[in-house]
Amino acid sequence: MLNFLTKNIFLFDPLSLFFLAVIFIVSLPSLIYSFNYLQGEYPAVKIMLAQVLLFAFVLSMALVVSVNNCLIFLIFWELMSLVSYFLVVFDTKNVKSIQAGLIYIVMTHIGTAFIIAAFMILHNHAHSFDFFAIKNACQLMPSQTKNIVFLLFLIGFGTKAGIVPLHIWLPYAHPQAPSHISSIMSGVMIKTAIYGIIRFVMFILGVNSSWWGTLVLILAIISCLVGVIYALMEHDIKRLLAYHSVENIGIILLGVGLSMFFISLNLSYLAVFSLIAGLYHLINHAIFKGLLFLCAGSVYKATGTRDIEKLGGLIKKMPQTAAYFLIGAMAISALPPLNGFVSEWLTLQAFFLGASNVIGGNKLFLGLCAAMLALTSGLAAACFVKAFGITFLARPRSHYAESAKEVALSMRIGMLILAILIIIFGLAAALVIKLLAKVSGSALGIDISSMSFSLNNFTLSPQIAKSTYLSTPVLALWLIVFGIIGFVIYRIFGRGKSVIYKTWDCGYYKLDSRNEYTATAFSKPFRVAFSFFLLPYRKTQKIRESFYHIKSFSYETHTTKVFKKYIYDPVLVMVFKTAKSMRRIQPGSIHLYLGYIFITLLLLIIFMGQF
Amino acid sequence: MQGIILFVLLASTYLMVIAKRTPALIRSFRYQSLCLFGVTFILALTQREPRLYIIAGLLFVLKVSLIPYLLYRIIRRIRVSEDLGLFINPQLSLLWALAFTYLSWIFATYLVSANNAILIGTLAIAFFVVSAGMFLMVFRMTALAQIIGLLVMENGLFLLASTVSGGMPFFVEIAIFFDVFVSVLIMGFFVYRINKLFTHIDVNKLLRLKG
Amino acid sequence: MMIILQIILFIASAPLLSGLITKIKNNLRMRKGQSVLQPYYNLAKLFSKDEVISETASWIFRVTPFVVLSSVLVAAMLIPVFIFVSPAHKIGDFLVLVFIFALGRFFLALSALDTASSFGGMGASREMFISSLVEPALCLVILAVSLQFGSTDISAFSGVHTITVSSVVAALALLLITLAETSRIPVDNQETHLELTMVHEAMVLEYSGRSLALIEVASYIKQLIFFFLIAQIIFPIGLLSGNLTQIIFWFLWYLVRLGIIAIIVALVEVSVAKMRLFRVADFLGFAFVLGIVATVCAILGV
Amino acid sequence: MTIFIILGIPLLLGIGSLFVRKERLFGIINCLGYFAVLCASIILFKEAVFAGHIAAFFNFIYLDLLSVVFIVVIAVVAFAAALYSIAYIRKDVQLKIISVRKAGFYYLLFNLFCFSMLLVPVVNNLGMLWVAIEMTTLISAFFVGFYNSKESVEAAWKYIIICSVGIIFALLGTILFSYAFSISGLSKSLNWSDMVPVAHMLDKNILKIAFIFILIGYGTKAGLAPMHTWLPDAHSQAVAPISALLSGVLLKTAVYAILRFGIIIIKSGEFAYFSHLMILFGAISLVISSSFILVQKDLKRLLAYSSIEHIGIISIGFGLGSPLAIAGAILHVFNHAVTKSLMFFGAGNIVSVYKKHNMNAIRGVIKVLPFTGIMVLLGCFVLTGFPPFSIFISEIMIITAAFTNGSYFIAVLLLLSLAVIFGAFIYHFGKILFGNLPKGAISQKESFSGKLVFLFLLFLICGLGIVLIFKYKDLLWLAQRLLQG
Repeated sequence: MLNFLTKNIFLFDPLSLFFLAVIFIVSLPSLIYSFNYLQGEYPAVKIMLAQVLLFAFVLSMALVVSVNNCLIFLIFWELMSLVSYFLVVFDTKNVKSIQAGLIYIVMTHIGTAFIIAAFMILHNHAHSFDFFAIKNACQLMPSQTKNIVFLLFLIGFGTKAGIVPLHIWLPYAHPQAPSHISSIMSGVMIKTAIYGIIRFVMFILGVNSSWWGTLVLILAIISCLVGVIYALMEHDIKRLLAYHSVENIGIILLGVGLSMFFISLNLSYLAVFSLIAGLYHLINHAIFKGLLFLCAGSVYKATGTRDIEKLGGLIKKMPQTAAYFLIGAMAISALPPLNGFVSEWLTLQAFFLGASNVIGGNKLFLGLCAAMLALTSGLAAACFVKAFGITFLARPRSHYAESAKEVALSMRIGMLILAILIIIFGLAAALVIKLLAKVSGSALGIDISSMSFSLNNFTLSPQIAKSTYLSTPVLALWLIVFGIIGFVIYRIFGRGKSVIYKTWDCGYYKLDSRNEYTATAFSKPFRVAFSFFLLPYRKTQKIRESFYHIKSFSYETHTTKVFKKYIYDPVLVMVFKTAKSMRRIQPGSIHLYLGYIFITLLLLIIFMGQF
Repeated sequence: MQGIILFVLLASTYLMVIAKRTPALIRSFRYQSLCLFGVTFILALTQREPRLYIIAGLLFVLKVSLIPYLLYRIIRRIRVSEDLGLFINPQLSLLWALAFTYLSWIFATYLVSANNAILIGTLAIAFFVVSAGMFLMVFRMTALAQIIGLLVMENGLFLLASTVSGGMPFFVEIAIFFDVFVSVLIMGFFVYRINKLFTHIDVNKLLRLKG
Repeated sequence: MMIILQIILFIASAPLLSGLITKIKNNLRMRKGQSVLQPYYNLAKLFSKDEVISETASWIFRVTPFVVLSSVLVAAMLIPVFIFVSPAHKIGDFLVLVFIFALGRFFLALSALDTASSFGGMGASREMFISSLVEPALCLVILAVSLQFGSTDISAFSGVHTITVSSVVAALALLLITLAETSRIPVDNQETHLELTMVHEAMVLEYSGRSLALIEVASYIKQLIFFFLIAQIIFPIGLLSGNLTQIIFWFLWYLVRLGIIAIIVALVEVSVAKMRLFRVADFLGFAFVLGIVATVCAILGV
Repeated sequence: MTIFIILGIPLLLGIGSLFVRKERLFGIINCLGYFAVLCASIILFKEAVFAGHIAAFFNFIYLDLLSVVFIVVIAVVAFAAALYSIAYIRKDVQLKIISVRKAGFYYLLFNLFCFSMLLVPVVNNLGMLWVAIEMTTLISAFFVGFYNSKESVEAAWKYIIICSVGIIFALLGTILFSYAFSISGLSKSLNWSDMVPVAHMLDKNILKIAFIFILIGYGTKAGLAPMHTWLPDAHSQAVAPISALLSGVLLKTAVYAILRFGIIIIKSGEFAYFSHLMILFGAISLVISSSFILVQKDLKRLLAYSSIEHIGIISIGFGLGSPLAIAGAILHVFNHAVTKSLMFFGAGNIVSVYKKHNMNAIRGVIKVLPFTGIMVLLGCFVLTGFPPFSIFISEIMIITAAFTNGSYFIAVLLLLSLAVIFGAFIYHFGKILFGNLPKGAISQKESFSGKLVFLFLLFLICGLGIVLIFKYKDLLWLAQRLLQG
């Protein structure tokens, strides 16, 4: 069991290398960012500690994706959780952090329990923890066992990835860590769970029934929608981003699940293509979510609050941060020609190609999934209009935002690197895809030498589709050209001059920040439209001076956290109730205790034959 | 002869089960120990082994004289009510005791092959004494009753040991005697303390530590 | 060359369509109505006027008109209007079109928030709400169409000469989507500035002068693109390259098709009432269901 | 002869404690003495590994691998406790909680306690085994009642009575074993080394019944549910270093006793019986302790229940019986002893600062006692089986063995209750370690010897995990031979 040290414990196949790349792409800018970010937030010793933990965190993630033994994987997996727990509770004064850390570590530990169970079952069959030994043994594994192992892995890794309804920890834990850590957690750490699913389910276990893919797709779609709808309701900017991680994990899993689906139907080209889409979105999400968290951290550092209702007008105070946030927001909203657009297009295209290649009801199923993905991206765009608009545009809504200043250099550099990467990954899609094809081919064990995914270095084109193309560089070029043309028209044909004046106020004499649209107001249509799921409720409180005169009036609107209220809370209550009632067996009476011994003895003697 | 002594032993155990006051309990315990001494002494006479004489002597010194004396002393010193504090009244206790006797007999027959009636009887009595001791510990409230219950169980074990396997190895036997004596001393010490701190020795009222 | 011609023609004819619809609407209401060319006059007037920019606005506000315009123009480039295969079809397909519109909309909504006016916020919120609900229906329409034509490439629609149930239903769904996307009754109303009802107009409320003109042009073109797509789905014919007379013929045919759709839209506009915002969800839900029906029909091959 | 050093030093120290009047000086001497015991025990371990088994003193002393493993565990924890006692007792004396005389008394009892525990794995005679274990109860009862408060006396009473009852059943079981031995017509003896070779000839029926008594009896002492009831009371009221000894090794000596008899049962061909009973009690302990841990409010009781949980795991491990499981269980004995000591020492420091056991009153430990706080945080993760620490390794071995044996139910139960306990631990310790300080709490200085003991234990926790990876085969070999006598 532990005799692995005699062998090489590392595995650097394309899949591992890809994930290593993702880890370092996000970690490096975060590290740069952290220099100035931590300064002044914490005492020097704690900063040292933070950097050590950061290092340990990145190292453990890197090791998670590059070992070839389940047991070592497990050790580093838990180490990663442990270090990230310390980072979540880094702000030890804050009770919220402690709670978030608790929820996080408990959920992730429960997930690990499932993973352990899966490993153990695999070990039973393979008598080894080595990946390749297990892979070989899996070919002879009965499909019933495979199904169980798959479900265990899905729950185990799903907890870490934050798929609904196991996402409960994510919106608590990610916002509480220091921002550069949030960016790594959200950008990279939850991706290790995707690595787990790809590595263990697709690479080692091998997909053998089509319902696996279907299940993953359904869960992914639910994650997408739930994540984005909750994000729309959220006013804490980091928590909003955390919910978007749930959504984007859903999108990534759409690619992965689609790939599983196609493998079971023996559509190898589409399987590779979908996995490419998933992996592409994975790296994209890592980059733009990393960037967005860093920007959110900058905003927090500059203003001292994460509540976007208190922000506003930051684009003038912090122009660079605003620009980076805008790029990130555009990328996550899948706007061309940035990277999020490419991967979402690929995912949608995978659905469409799948729909035209499968038969019967599956077509409609894939179509509906695609439609839900489209809905998700629409809602995500709305959410980021809200996030960017309320945070950065218009007037400052409180003193927090009024006194903001642009953040220090190293923070800006960190953000800049990621912003540039967003553009690069958007424009160089064809090149990226060639690399990803190798990764996904090797992960699926499919020969990709005869497959092509792009026309040339600028244009994507799935081989099996009839003349379907996407060329982001050209698109970007034309966007710029037409933009310039528009500008020229504006200059040449427009004769009038520009006047800067107050916003139209309907004759109301003084428009101030209290007249601005708030984030709550912005999300109201969505709250109403999705009220069947969000279950909003209002709290109104009137403070009266007398019966006729109301001195002040407060009004709050909340949404019900459905999963927490109807799944987790009842379970917790039940567990605690059971535990409490169990506690009654020990009321302090020594006679009773002696009685227990006696009764146990009698019972054992009576039922001795049973043992 | 042995049969009579065993019967007396059984009777004294029944007396303990129905006892309502501590002195009565100690007295019955003394009878029981005396019977035990008788059994051992007869065994020593028949087997002519010097170690059995020593054990019988120790039994007499410790269980018949010293320990009951100590217990009486405790009663005198702490001056609390002599009531044992019954969870179950004597009548019902007697019923329980009868049930235990029956169960012990069944258990003894299960353990030993059927042709050895004396052995079965002795075993049954031994098991019954153990269970009676347990009964006292569970259903009597005071700390002293629990000490005595423990001693009764120990007596039962002694009977068991001397019947089924002809007693333990000698030095083990001595060690056990020593151990029992020390434990009575220590328990007595704690009874004093309980009395001092709580002004009673009803251990069913020691309910500070829960769950 | 053709593509530039196409774009110029597109830009040139886009306001006309709007004028036409208004004219038809007015006539249906038994009014004389404004001239068909009124949108052109409006644009000319706007270009010659001064522009007022809000003092709270940032560069987002200034840059938005160009982004909106350029996104719509790129979209216009992608579709083959008079030529069999758009030379630009390698840039992207039908899906890209959706995302490009999203780009313009994103900036427009941001600029609406930028002015710190509550109208802008309201418009942005409603616009994003409606557009996000449009997406799934649109996606299904694209799926239904692509299942028939075998590709999501817009140029692939051309050359198919049969009208199927699926394409009719898809076109119907697209029509509903178009009503929502081009801010027409029953979803929105272009003709009113009542804060309870306006969506698109609330967003662009702070724009004036030439910026407004650019945004107006963009929305005309967007409308034209949608109409054209409907026409393309329901009458999937008429995209033949050839000699000049043929091109002229097809150009006329193109105008006729657009005219038919314009009449339908005008009829819808005069015959239904504006919906409350929250009923739009039902309306677009209907479009979504139509999309499902279209997909099912396409799967069944009818 | 090493064994005489091991047994002799505590006795000498015990005598010494009657004469030395300076508690600090004696504390240091005491600690050095136990360091010697530790060294000797390691030497003994080596000897035993090479020799297989050692018998001495007219067969009175019989050592095989199983015994030396337990001796090492006892020596390690005893050394740690001795080290910790220096500062702890000194502080109590300084604060006038106890007198210097009482400190001497403490050391006397400490040494007697250690002596009696060391005696348990050494003796060959099963009757003497019983006597030694009963001795541990009697001596440690004084530790439980050491502070002479109402709670502590109550706890001491419950401890002494329940354990005595339990142990009487164990004696009954022992007698039945000897009965089984005597009716088989072989020579009369209670020596374990005489019994094992003829185990297969003994009456299985009587053995089975006897084992029930043994299991109930020593199980009471080991803290197996539902006979565990004395344990949280006693552990929470005992002096902190002694809590560590109680939890860390006293329970294990009872497990050792069960194993001694268990080996006879296994040799008589009733492995399944042994296995089922052990797993049954282990499972009950796990379930009960996990629910108690979840709703616990008292810091030291929490740790006590965690001991019940770990005893349950150990018992499951031995019950599973495959070499892997036994290796895991034996490792777990060591790991739990070390980790639990660390936690109890930490809890002792915390309680001595806050003067309260109630966890609702303890907040912000990491500010007040930074060193202890960090150690307790780490210990908390170790104790709940978080990799890469040692307990994780032993637990994963047991879980693997459970899966390999096909005991899926047990494996799932283990995973589930471990997860619950983990959650509960993080919940409780997260609250007490972090959070806002209660008013008036200031950072406290921690003594050098106090820190040293934490580092020593942490070294063992971390070091062992790494060493074992290299020595894994040896461990399996050891485990295979462990239950062979």
